Amino acid sequence: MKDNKNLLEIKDLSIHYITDDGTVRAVEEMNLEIGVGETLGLVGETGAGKTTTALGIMNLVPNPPGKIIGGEIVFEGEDLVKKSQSELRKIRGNKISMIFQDPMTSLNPVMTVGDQIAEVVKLHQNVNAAEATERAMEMLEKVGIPGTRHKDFPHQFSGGMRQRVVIAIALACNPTLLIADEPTTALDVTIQAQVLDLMRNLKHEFNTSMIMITHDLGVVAEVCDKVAIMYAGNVIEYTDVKRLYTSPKHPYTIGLFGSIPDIESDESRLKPIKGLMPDPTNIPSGCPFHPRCPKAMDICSQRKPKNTEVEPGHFVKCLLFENTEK
Amino acid sequence: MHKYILRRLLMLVPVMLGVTLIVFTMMHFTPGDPAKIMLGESAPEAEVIKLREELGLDDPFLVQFGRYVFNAVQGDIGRSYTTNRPVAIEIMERFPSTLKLAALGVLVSVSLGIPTGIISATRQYSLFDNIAMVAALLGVSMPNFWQGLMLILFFSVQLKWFPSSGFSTPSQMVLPALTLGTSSAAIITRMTRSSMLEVIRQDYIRTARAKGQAESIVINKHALNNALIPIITVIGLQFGYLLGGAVLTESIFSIPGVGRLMVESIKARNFPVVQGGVLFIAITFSFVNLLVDILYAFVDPRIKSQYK
Amino acid sequence: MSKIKTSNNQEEVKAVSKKKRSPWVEVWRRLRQNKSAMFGLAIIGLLVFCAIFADLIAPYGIDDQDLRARFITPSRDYLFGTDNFGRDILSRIIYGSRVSLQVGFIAVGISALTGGALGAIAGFYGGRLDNVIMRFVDILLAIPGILLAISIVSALGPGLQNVMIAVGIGSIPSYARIVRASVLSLRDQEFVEAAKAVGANDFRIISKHIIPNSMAPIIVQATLGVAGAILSAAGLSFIGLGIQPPTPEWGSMLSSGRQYLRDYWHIATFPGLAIMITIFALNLLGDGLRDALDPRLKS
Amino acid sequence: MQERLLEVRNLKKHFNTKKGLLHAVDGVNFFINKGETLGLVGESGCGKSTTGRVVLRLLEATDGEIIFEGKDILQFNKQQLREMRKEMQIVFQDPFASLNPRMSLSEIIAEPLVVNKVFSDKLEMQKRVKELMDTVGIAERLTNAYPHELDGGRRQRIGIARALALNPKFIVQDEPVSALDVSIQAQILNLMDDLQDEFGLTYLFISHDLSVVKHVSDRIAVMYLGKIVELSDYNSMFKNPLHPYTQALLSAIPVPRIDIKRERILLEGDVPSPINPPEGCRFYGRCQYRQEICRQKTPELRDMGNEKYVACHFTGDLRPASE
Repeated sequence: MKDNKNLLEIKDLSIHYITDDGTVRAVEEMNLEIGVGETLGLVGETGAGKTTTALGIMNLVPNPPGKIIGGEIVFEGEDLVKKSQSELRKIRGNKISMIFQDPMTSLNPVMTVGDQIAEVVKLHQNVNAAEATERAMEMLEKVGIPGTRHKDFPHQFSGGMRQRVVIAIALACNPTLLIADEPTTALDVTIQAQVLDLMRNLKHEFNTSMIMITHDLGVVAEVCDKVAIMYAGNVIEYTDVKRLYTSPKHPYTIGLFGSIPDIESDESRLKPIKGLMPDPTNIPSGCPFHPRCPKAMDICSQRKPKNTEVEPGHFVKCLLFENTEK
Repeated sequence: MHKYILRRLLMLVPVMLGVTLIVFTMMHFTPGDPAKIMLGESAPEAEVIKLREELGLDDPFLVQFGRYVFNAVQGDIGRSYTTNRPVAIEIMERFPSTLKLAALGVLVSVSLGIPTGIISATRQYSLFDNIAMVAALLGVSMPNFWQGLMLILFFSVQLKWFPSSGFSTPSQMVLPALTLGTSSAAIITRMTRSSMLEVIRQDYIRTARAKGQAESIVINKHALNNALIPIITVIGLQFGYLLGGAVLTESIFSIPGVGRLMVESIKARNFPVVQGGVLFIAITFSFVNLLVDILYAFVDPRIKSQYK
Repeated sequence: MSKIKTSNNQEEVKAVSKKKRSPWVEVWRRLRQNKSAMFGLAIIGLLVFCAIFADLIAPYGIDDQDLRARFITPSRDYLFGTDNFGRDILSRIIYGSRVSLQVGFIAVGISALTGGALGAIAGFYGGRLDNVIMRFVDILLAIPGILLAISIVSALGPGLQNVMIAVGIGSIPSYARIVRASVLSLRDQEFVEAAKAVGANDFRIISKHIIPNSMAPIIVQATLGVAGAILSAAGLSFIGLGIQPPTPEWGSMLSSGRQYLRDYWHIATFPGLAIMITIFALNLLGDGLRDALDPRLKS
Repeated sequence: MQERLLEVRNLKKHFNTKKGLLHAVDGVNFFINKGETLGLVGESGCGKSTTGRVVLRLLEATDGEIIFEGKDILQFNKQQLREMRKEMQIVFQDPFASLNPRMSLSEIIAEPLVVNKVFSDKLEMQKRVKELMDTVGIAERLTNAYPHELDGGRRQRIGIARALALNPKFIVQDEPVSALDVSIQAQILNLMDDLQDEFGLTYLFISHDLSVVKHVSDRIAVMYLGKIVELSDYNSMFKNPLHPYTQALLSAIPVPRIDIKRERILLEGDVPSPINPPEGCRFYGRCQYRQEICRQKTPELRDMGNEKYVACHFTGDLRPASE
């Protein structure tokens, strides 16, 4: 992997939701790192723990019922888990900011978009109201919206445009890390292309690192440098994009690729993963994927696989590969 | 916006006509001969017949209704059977007290209800929240005529802090306003709490937190502004209930308002006054609701742009 | 035949161990977990019991006057004291539960059935019918409920039956609105479309798909509505336009105790407490039902 | 030539809204051969779902003809419509909203049978319900379960079983997999493929996901603002798209491969409102090849040979707009 200094290092992070129906292990012993200017793709299906990871980094996991059980989130050399709320508030929206999935609901409907951008500027930069508004208009222009529309309300924009406003809010303070949680899932394909293109350009311009959360392997191929595949709270495969797409190792990753119709070739049948996502309060013993795994062995139901480095920079959590290491 | 207000005002016309028709019909088919009521039971038959003719009481129903509406538009809604004064004047004399009472009730309920609701919502399931919710539920459950009596018992009879009747000095207004406002305060508390809880769950609150905004501003600026929208509707509706509830409160505290006038008139079978009173309150209520809808547009830009 | 079979052991085990529950059973299960709702239900149960067995429970007869025992303050013989005619207030309150419950349930029956039917028709068929019905509802809504009830009673005259009718009509608009909104949202649901697609007629769609799914808000409203009706009826009686003495109605008992308030507080206090506890219990139950019926709170 | 099962001619569906007349479907023409799948793609608001519902008469068409097995179903009376319902069915997008939460799974699957009085014997009907559950891969023990106890994938299987109950010839698939996770989506797509082979079904497959549509369809129609802009077999659609919108749409799909980099055409702006759309080509405002004629005249769907149809004035001769 690139030998950039790491901007963010997540070490053994575990986040649980403690509910009446049982404990949901949303994130289990996660290890990830992101270098300066790098983009990490976080891929998984519903309930894999992607959004919890994102909220965890921001320390915004709703508590109760969510709780960071253990681990470290080292950002620019400091552990965010240990920071107080007021220290964190200086980082949120400033050094780390977030783009949410649904642009229709993530903007305050009774505030003008200009005010919503200016708000974050005023919070983190020593500017007066007029300067903040100026900056808001500038940001609107940057995301391709005429600055004169800063007095408009969210409902006066389409979904794609609202997502641009959300991006403007996220980038207004030049963050070093941008967490994008399914930023284009709610958008149409042609609008998705516009927004992805915009994000790529701005990321370049600001030299921002990014965590791109998505379920779409196509989006990952397009924007990411590294990928982590999540299943039931675990990062089951973690490597750079090239390796993942040319030689995926984990049976779940292979299953994911088999499930998506390929637009470039003609397959007559898909090769889906059998079964269903496990109940989050009742994750199977051993490897959480074993009931659905075509290569499951007896031991898979008994022992949790360890994170194994199958080749330099390619990590897999699967018992098939644990022996090859030794 | 102007066009919208005008349209809403025009829409009031058929509603008011409908209200008039309903009330007029009910009073019309109520047993009892108005002429006899006016002249007294012992009046000679000939005089009763003469008065019936004068008042047009033998005309067909629709003719009578048409005449009533025709006169009402010009401000004449008949004469009181008992005092023979114009009903409009009798009501107008009493109306300020009722309006003042209802407005004070709204004031009590809003100033108690909204803050309590906000604190409850932000500290859901805390001790404060639990106590406030039980208190609010008791407030909703308490019959206000009974509460009024209990307040009199405690504050006028026992402590002698406030007088138990009348409505001209500020100290006379305290107990009636509390009596009338309590249940509304409880309703507004509950509404504010649930509306805030709903809003706090929204994505844009998460956005505000992700900006690094302080929690107090997230609540008081982002959440409250959105939560206010349904609360305003409830306040408008409460105003209507308070106008109705004033009937009871006025009779407890012997306040010379429209409500008490109506109760007295019903007992005396003085129908023109009853009819006028209902009409008057309905009009006031409709105007308040119109105001609320206009207020909406200022709180919620989505609604404002619909009216353009 | 079909090559894909759900073969997830984990899921199978889970699904088998979970008993199949109809949605209504599920609601009852959730309601049972709600302590305050069960408390409310218990009080209502007690009231119903009192109403049915009043003759057996009440220490004194309904109109037993004992002029030697007038204005007795609460004591061992007369737990709640006696009134100006020397009648036992506790006994009259127990008998009064009959009147109040009757008024509450019948008035709600009137308003829920008429309002519900009007709202359902307006919502399902839409168009001109909807317009006519909803304009009528608007007119009724322009008159505050209690005032409407007062005008109806003043036209019909006082008495138990008329009070029930008046209070019932007074709350027709709110049911019409709730049911209409619920039907409107259901009408466009995909499962209603699916029923149309397989050829189901209007009757089947309304009875099998719309009504069962719109019950939740109606049940909540009806529970709270019983409370409202009891309160309105008591209010009417209090100003002398409702149920007339000597019927032991809580509102009119309160009203007659009013003139002795300064000297004999208990006459007006206890009937008021009875009203408050009843309403409180109904509200607890109504709130509990609302939570139990709201699937969003499941999480 | 293949036998046509369904043909839609100049189909229109307009809605009255507060802001004006919404042209949801505005003169759509297509046909579907027996046993094939026609994919209908487009972005949100283009009228694809409305088309599906109008074809089944779940919404009444404003104008046009829908010829099913040689008869115009828009002329059908109530009795004929009931008969038609047995032949044409629909699977919905939202597996949560499309099943009545107050009915058990067996009741849901049996509803078409009950409504159409297919069985007089209750046991016979139960047998059929079991058979259907088996066909879509739902375990028998779930017979009395309720929808809220199932995940999205299983619910969608129930929706499919309900659609199959009356042995229809034609099924409208309205975004049947877009609410599902990828791994479940693949299971359902395979199931539908199997069912098509087994029962000789004809599908109208509506989706916004071009990869999925390409996978399932024999021919594809692309919709934009109430009109079909291009219609051809899937191969020629993907290899040689002729309409500028199709070109942009195809280029916008993120491909899950790193060995292929594609030229991307980025469209300007958003889809305009379908309320009172102006004369001329609907794509005019966003088209990089627009000419004056495009603003004045609405292009018709033209036959380009080999069953390829395109609605563009400059098909095959696109030059960047000179402004």
